[in-house]
Amino acid sequence: MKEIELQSQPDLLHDGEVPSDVRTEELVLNMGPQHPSTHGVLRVILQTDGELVLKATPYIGYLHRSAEKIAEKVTYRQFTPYTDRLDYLAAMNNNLGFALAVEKLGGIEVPPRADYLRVIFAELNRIASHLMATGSYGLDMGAFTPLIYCFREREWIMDLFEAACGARLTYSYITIGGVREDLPEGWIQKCREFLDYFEPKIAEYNNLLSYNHIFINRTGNVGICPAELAVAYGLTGPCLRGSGLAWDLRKATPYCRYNEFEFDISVGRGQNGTLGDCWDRYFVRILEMVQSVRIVRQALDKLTDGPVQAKVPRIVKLPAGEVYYEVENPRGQLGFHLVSDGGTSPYRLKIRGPSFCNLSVLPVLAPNCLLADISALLGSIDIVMGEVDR
Amino acid sequence: MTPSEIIEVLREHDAEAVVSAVADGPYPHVVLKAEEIVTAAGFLKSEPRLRFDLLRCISAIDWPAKNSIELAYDLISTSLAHAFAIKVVLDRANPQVESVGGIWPAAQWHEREAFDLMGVTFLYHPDLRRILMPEDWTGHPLRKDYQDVVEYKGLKFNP
Amino acid sequence: MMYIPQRPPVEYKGLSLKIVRLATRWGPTGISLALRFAWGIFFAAVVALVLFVWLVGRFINPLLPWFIRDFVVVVGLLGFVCIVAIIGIWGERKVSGRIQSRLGPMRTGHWHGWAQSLADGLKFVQKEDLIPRDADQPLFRLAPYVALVPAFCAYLALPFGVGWVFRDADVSLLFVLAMLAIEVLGVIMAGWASNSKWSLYGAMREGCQLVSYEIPMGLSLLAAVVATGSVNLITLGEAQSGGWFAWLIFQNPFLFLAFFTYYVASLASCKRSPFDLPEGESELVAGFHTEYSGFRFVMFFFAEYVAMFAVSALATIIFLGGWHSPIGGPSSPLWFVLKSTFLVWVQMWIRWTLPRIRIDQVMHACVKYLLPFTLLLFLGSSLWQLYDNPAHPAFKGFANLLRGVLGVLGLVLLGLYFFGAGYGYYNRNRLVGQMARRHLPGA
Amino acid sequence: MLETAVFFLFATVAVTAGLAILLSTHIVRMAYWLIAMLISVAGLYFLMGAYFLGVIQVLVYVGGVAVLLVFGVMLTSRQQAPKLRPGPGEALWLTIVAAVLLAGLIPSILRVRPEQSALVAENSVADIGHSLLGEFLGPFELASVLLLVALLGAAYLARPKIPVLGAQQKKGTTAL
Repeated sequence: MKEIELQSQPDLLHDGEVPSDVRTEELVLNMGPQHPSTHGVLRVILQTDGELVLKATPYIGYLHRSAEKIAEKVTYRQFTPYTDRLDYLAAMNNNLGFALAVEKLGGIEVPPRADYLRVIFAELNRIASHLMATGSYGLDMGAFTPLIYCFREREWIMDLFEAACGARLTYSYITIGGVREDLPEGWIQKCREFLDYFEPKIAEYNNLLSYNHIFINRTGNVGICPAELAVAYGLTGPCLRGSGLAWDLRKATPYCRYNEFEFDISVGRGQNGTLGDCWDRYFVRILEMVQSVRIVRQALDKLTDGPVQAKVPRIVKLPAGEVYYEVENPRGQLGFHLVSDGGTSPYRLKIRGPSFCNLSVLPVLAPNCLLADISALLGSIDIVMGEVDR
Repeated sequence: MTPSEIIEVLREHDAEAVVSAVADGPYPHVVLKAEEIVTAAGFLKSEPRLRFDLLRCISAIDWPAKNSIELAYDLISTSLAHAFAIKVVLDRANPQVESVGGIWPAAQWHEREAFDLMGVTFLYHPDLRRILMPEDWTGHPLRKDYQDVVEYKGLKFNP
Repeated sequence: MMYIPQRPPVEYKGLSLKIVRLATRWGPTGISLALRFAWGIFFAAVVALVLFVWLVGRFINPLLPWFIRDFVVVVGLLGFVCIVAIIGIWGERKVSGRIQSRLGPMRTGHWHGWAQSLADGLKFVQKEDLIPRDADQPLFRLAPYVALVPAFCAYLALPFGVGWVFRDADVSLLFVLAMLAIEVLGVIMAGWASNSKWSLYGAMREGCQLVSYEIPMGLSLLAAVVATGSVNLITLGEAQSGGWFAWLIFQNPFLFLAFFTYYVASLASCKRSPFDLPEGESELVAGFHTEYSGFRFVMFFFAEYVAMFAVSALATIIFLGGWHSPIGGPSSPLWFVLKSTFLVWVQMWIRWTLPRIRIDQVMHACVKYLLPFTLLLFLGSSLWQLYDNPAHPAFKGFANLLRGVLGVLGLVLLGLYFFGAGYGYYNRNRLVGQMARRHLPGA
Repeated sequence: MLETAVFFLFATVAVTAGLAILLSTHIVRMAYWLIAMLISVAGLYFLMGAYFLGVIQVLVYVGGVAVLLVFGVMLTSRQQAPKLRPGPGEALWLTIVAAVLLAGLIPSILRVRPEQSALVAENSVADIGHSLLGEFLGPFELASVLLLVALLGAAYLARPKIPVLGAQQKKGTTAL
């Protein structure tokens, strides 16, 4: 890659044109931990030459809450609320990942209704999370209005979640063995209303932001991440699919009866620049919202009657052993490496946050970007620091 | 490929390196010799039947009872859609292993995390620093015998 | 228990103790009283100002020595400028709210939160005046004034109508441009004196952006100057009496385009979106005013809105017929204010719609597109003047036809705007969606 | 009376600012003193009725040249801001050059008779335009050629010094 070559040969950047008696200096810029476009408490040290970024080094850990250490001290059920706080914009998906990991190790069967409910809530949360990503990406680019539009729609999903589980951000709704409660009366009707309302709104975002000329010029051809690079750095989710690789765990290793649903893997096509640029990563999220709406519609149709909880004791005891389970989160693959010694709490729980791995590609993509491109890049990778630092 | 087939391929490649193998259950994996990890990793990535190109996670597990630290590398192949895991067992007193960052660059941050929280040293790692904890932190918090810090730079914590 | 380092308490003595006591005793009451009667106070002030200016202009004017007269008019202008900024800031918030299907400020002052910027001003005055320890103190203090005062000075030569001008200078157009150009210095000074890298970046961007865009801005205006042969704003305005089709923008195709190039360049010179790079809040935290707080920050804010109105007023005078009515009625400063306000509104509309351009694109847009284009416009306008005279009767007919076409085009554009706005207003339930509407606060 | 007062105000500011440029060692401050001087000289022009000259002084020197000057100066390192102090040899040379310039200026100042200042015409902009494109067309064109040369030189100096920019950047910058 050209960027890496350039970085390793810094003297290429300043050829002999600068007279020897002129002393030039690079400006070291401390971006974050309090910066509007680092999406939380990320700190990036930028080495810049004017507006040109030569090197970017991320420093993380400002939001480290030792979730993995806590997991060793609490029971399995007690850990579910902690998973909410990993990627707090996609708490349902986190709950789902943890529940599936525990169920896999414990061999717990989940009733079909619970499975469909899990899919519905996971996909609705994916829409909410992508709305947030889309809106805040607009904000990173200096367009304020898309954010408010996205929040307007996200508010509806929050209301639906609140009706189902009483919480608006940290749900703990998907628990070990199923979901916590059945749907309230009339919820399905409300959900269908929302989907009918929401689908045309996507066109509105596209008109306002995605196909805006300035936006395309800001994001197209910026931060190009080829598929090989993306795979090598462990990028998953929209970042990987934005590079053109059709890789989705919901298709590759289906869980929660995802194999019963009809949907397409959204990939970037590079139609507004080069394959794998920021615009592609951004647009994959828009396309995924459409697919999520499709999945939710099908799941609502398939929803059968029956229990929503398998018979799981209040204090779960898992057999000794270990498991690694991954689910497709809005930001990529969320993995739980769960080791049990036969007790009531995990012996070791390693959490693979997708944002953590996605962020690791930043030092590779950042060199030779302009300063403004760094926020374009960070926004298109769409990190949540709660998950990076855990 | 099924896990047992993958294990077969690995044994075919280098039977010496495979210490033990688990083909069924929720977590099929092989335990490799720690010295062989880099060659094995290169084989896993380049072998056309395996093609494990996506390193998902590196988990370090502390076993004071066995006096060892296990490293689990969870892999998946984006082209063949099969998953597998390899493990190495390290000495708890002096955990050292070669870095696989040259094969999967994704490993670099995971290895930094294992270094930070579990105290595993990765040889030939380009940038082995603490990642989540402050640079001047003492101890490795995820070890089972870790003592909570009571004071850090004038900040006193609840015991 | 967490250890929290304690600040040594501030000790007040003597007069400062008395002031602090008085402020803590009467401050909240005073503020709440002021807010309660702010409606009355504000409108009384506006009415008094208008009456004052009218009285001075009509009766007292000839009786007073000139410097007292000038003083009075300057005070009136200052009042006008403050009202422009206050209403502008409130309007911006309302406009952004409406564009984003919110309501904007609704509480302060009861009627659509009209007193919001007054309340904000009160808040800012009370805020702590922070100056970074390593800042260049004198320059840091001076910068807000350098930004605000020239923007105000531009109004000294800005005519609101025939006779409605502080100084009818021969070179008033150039004077206004010069004053708007000085404003940059304040911003650069602020950015440098703050001793913050983000501020420095903001100042750098401001410097190269404004110096570059001054040229296309001036060139587009020169195209109009060529058409009238004067750089006196009153002459320029008076050249356009006689309704819609007499406006300079419809005089020839080059001027029609020059209006738009001027408008784009003026957006850049006011640091308005999509050229708001010096502030660029998602890239540079807050750009050149990152380190400013309290009243110093307000001065930058004021300067922005004052300059916004000034460039819009310039566009109105030069291209849009100034104080002349579009339908041929009596001309009045009200028309001037109305048209300028419309242009300010368009600036806001653009800001809440478009993303921000990157710095290299800003420079490219200026140097590679706007600059040659405005040069061509200038040349074209000059050539047009060469042929558009009685010596070329054939061209005259063609020119008149083109004028008519351009005028109709302008009418169509305006009609489309009003049609779109009306359509949006009457279908707002359907467009936003009944469900989203129920979510609007206050619904 | 008032005019005299204003004249002395502007003159004092101009002279003070000029001295401050000489005596200050802080390069950014010097630039701002220069701006203060330019503005007060513009004020003097206004006072004399040379509105066009005053406005152009502000527009070009303050709004353009000085901004670029400050822009360049402010990018120098803050900690090691160059302390500008001429050495004794330099001072001598500079004094001689300044003295020669002054000697050239004084006679021409003395030659100006008060009634000549009344020559400032009623419609100064049009007059200046006519004389620039009529009587002084030659020097005017010569000056523009000089400016063109300066422009080309600046473009040569400022041509890209980065031979291999990442391909992405090259594509990105052609946009818009």
